[in-house]
Amino acid sequence: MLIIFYIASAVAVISTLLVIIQHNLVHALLYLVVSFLAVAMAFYVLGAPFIAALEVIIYAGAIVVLMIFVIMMLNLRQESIAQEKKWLNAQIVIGPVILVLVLAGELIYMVSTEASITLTDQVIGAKAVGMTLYGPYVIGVELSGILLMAGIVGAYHLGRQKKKVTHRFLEKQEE
Amino acid sequence: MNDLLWLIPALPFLGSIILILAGTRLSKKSVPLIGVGSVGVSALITLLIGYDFISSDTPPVIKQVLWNWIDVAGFSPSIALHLDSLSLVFIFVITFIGFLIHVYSSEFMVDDDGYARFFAYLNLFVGSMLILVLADNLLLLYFGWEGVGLCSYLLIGFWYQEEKNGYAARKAFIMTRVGDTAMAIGLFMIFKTFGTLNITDIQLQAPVMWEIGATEGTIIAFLLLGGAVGKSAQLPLQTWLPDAMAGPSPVSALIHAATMVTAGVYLITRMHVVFELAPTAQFVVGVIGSVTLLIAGFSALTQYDLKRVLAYSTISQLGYMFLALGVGAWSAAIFHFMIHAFFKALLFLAAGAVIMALHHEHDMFKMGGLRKKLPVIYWTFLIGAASLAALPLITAGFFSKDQILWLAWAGEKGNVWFFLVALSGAFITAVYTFRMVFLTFFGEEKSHVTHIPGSFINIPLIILAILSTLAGFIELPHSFGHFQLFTNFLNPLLPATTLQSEIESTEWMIQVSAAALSIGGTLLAYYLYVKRPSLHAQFKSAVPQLHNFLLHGWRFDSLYDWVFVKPFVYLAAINKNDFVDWPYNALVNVASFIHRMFAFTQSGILRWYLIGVVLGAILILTLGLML
Amino acid sequence: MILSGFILSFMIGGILAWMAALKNLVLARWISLITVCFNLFIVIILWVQHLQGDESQSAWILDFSLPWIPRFGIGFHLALDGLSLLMLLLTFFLGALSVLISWKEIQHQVGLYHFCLLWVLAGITGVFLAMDLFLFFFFWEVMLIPMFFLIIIWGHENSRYAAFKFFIFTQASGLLMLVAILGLYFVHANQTGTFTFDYFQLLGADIPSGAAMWLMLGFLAAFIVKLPVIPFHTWLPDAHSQAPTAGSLILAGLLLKTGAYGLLRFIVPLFRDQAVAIAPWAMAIGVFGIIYGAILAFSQTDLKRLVAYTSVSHMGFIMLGVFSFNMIATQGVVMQMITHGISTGALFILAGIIYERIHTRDITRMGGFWKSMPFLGTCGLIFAMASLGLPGLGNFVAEFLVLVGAWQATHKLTIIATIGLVAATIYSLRILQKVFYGNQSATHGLADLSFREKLVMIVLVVSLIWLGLFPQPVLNTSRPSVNVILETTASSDENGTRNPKIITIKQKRYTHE
Amino acid sequence: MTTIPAEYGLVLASVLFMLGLISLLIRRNIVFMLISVEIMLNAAGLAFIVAGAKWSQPDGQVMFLFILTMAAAEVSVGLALILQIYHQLKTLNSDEASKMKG
Repeated sequence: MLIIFYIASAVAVISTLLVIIQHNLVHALLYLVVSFLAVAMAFYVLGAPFIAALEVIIYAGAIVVLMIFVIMMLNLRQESIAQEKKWLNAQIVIGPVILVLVLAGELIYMVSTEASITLTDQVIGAKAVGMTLYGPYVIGVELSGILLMAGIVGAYHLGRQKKKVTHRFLEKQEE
Repeated sequence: MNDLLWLIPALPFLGSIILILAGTRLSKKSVPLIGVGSVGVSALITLLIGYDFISSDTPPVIKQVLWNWIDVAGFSPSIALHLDSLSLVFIFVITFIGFLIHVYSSEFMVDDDGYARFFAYLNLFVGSMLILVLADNLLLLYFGWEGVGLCSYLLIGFWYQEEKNGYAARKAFIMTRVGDTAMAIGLFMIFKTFGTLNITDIQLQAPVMWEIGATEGTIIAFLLLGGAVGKSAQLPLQTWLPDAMAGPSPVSALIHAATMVTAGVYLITRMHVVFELAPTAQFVVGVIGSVTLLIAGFSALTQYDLKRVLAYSTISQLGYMFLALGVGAWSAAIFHFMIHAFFKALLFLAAGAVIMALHHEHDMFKMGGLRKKLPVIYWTFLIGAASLAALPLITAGFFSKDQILWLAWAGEKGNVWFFLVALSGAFITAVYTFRMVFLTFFGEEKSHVTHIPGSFINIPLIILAILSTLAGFIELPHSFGHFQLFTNFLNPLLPATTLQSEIESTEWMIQVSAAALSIGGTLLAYYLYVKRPSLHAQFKSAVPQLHNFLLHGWRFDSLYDWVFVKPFVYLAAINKNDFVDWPYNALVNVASFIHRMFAFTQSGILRWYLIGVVLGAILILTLGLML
Repeated sequence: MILSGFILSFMIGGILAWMAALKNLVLARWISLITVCFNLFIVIILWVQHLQGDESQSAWILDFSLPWIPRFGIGFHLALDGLSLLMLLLTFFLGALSVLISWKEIQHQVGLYHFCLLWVLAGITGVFLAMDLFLFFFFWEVMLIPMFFLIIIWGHENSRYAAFKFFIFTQASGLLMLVAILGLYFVHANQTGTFTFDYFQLLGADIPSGAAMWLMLGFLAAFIVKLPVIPFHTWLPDAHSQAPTAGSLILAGLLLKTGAYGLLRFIVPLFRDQAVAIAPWAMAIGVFGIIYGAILAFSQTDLKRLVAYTSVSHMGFIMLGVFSFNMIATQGVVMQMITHGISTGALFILAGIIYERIHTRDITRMGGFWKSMPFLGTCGLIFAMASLGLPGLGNFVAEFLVLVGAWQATHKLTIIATIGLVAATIYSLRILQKVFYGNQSATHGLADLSFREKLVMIVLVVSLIWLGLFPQPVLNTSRPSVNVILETTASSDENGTRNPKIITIKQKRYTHE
Repeated sequence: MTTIPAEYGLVLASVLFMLGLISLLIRRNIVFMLISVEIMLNAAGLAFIVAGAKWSQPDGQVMFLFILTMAAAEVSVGLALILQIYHQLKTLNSDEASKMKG
């Protein structure tokens, strides 16, 4: 099991790294799918098969597909890749990386100084999750519903193609 | 008959209100009908009441409470009138001369746009002045006091389109207001001391509460003197009066010669009980009077403007009245007030007629030879001038001034300095008076006469000329008939002046010397301005600084300008935007500086915010690890 | 019932006017005019009845009380005494005038304007009537917010700045008062166990003196900022000069009076010992304000700003009078509140009328208006004279009473205050000189007043002269209230605290017959 | 040796999170930034799963579900916004969309 976890971890980290250094959006998204799949693998190993399935379906499936649709709609050309290349240079990268490394160092230090606990290999299946979800967390489910509703309405409203979308900061108000 | 007392001030007020409300709609005929008529009826009622007053055996004191003005916790002045012999003299002068001047104005002002406005103000003035002298308490007196100040302001600035008239008016109001403020403080003190502002009560209580020279009484007397000095244009508040000549001539005659400026004399006479209890203050009254008398007399010698000569002369004559008050010659002061009202009104009116005839020419050196062209004015002016110069025996001015001279010498509170000042003043008066006469009416003609005055101007002049001559005979000195109608009339109210012992025999000497000096002054003026007209120009060029110094009224204006006006204006100008606002603005600036700093961090660039988030996270984690 | 009717009628009238303006602007104006005039009529009837009534009756004329939030001891408690009655008269009188003068001036958002106007009046009415401190604070805020909008929407070129300055000053000080009110509430509850905001119950509170000083300063902060007293006056010139004419009228005539009213109604009775303790300082800044305001008024070139500074100067008399603690001065303060409201309001109306004609408030660009507008000139003259305290006009009675009263308490300060009268003369005459004297500047099409403007002016002039010659009805109305206010001060005298200098004028009338 | 130490899972979550964060910081393209946010959310979810596994409780998974929901809603709205921004500004550069600066 541990081996599988290591492999999945390695794949996840490497593919994520590849995501962030890609110039081409579509390539990046493909690596992202790989990363999600690897994380799903890790979930499975950690005893959450239901979540692993959801990860594959929703993250790797729905969300990435949604992004691809959007990228299609954006109708990007070849020069956008050149643009990405120009933007992604060492000068820009170095500062954030140092900052994040500091942060990561602190985080990992904190995590690793804790007394080591090994996880049980007990599998928590969909049923247990469902019982909990509709038991103590039912109000959260309701709220999630409302959130999704708002998300749909918001997305619809924002995504509408008007002749000119008016915004008082962006453009002069048109009557 | 006495119940009609309230009508005397009420009628002019009524006239004024009608003229203000309906002024523009009335015709040129009906305006003077209301304006002159109201004062005329007032004068008539005054005569009737005066007749009653004189013919009754015991001089009555008429009181008429109209309504309760204010009544708060013992502070209860009413709107109440009080008529005694002193008020009677004043209301007689006010209504009667007022009436004559109104008649005169009905012709004098007829071509002016503000005809109705003029009469409205003039009526308002007469009403206020009557309130002043009829007031039963000091607060009502203060009412009239400020009311006449207002009218003076309005009438000096009557020709409002000339900006300098407005400034002259403003100066007059503010300077008199300075004195009024002192008087108001005096009123507070009086109320605190006596618990009332009723004049009769004060007169009764003062001798009970204070001994002679009591500090409180002296302070109150000084404060009242402050008010009197402002209104009567005495040192140090005299400088407004010459500038006040910017107003129309009838105004100068009525307000700035006959009535309003004598309000100070009235106040001191009215409160003579207080002044008698405060000998220091009374002495200062005399000193102020005598110094003013000389200063103004010298200034009058150098003026070019006909009306300014008369203005300085008024100040000087008021100085005589103050001198008389200072030596306790109450009735002499009032007598001089009355005679002065006659002849000075006459002089101003005549001067006004001259100025009108010469098409608003004020400069005496551009006049001359008017004797033939304007005979009525010449003769009346001459009579007035003779009275002012106190030519002996034939003029009223001689008798009134002589009484003051005599009492300044012989009165118990008089002394030789007062006397000498008054005597030299008489000489100067004669010189400048006849300088005026000779320059204006003698010599060759320099300006063209454009306007011959009509009968509405001439008749008041003639009446006043007669009064300036004959009115003197109601009061004759000891050595010359000893006929003291006026003093006796006032006597129960105003005590007779006690004389120094064994001095009466010298009275004739004083009269002779006064007469000699006034005749001498006249002759000197004749010599300088008719015989040898080039001589005075030589004097002028010999000492130009002195000449200018006197011409500008001893430079009091410049002094006040430097000491009060300039610092005030400077202070106001530098603080225009209010120092107090600075700390608040500083606060605002600090706040907006901080705002700008934080606004700078909101660059709109998303990655900046993310850096901020990361830095914050690092900070928090580091802190968490360190603690 | 009548009392809440006043407030409600303004609120409802405001909403009606707003709605009416959607259809017809003139109708909106008439609605607000009728609302105010109706209330004015009612309050005049009340006054006449009161004047005819028995002298010996209690100081309180009407009382109206409903529980509002009983668990916190908050009641909807309104009460009317002579002082409040006079203030209501002034409020409705000036309210009617402010509707009249904005008839032509306000041309956009007419409905909202009248809504704001009437709600300000409702707030002010509430402030003058509320006898529950919570309710008082509530109305204190109600009058603030519509006023803010009046300034910012219909104001002149710099109105945002002025409106915010006004709002921040009054709001900050109002919050201090809220803290003080709550402090008083809890102190009282600690002692008696009853939680109440009711004025009459709090009057009896025995506050420890250390706390009382702080509580009083909290109240004082709100009132002296509103009054305003140097150095908290700087919002006033800006707000006054930028507000529309009616706004300036209400600010000067009514809002400032709420500060003075608060001093009389709350500071003196609730914190008598502390008020006596700070009296010398309070009087000193009052007197300083008289002179300082006058000097600043002299230097202004903006006519409305000039008039605003004269308010600062005149309000100094109120400080001087309130802290003299005697009948004469306090009655003078009541008079001053009324006459200053009318005379300064009148000067603002004058400035507004001139502004409507020549579109500037700069007096250096005026001059010689007497020729083309003689009626306005006469009125301006009378208002300027009222402002400098000419006898025969209301302000004289007020200022003289204050000064006579203050003389009993302090000599030096009274002398300085009296010198302020000279300064008042200087600035008042400057107005006349610059506006009405001199040659007519430029060739403005200056029409003299219309009938509506004449009506407003005549009403103002008549009321000033009436107050100057017959002030006694006003003084009689306020006497019982002032007595009540001062009695509490007098009682501290017996406790051996500092002498508040109650003067009993000895009536020594000698009969001379 | 079939079980996994909890800190390994947490370290994996941290590394993924930090990678997402780096991407968020260095990228100007808004779509990339959105992807980065997804990575970070996913990493956070992983941490929850590890925690849930540690206590053998389903609550961690429930939390992941909520994060998932949130991510879905976020991505839909975010993408709509990206569309709008692209239409308005004709670029995906987030630095260009700086009209909100104070």
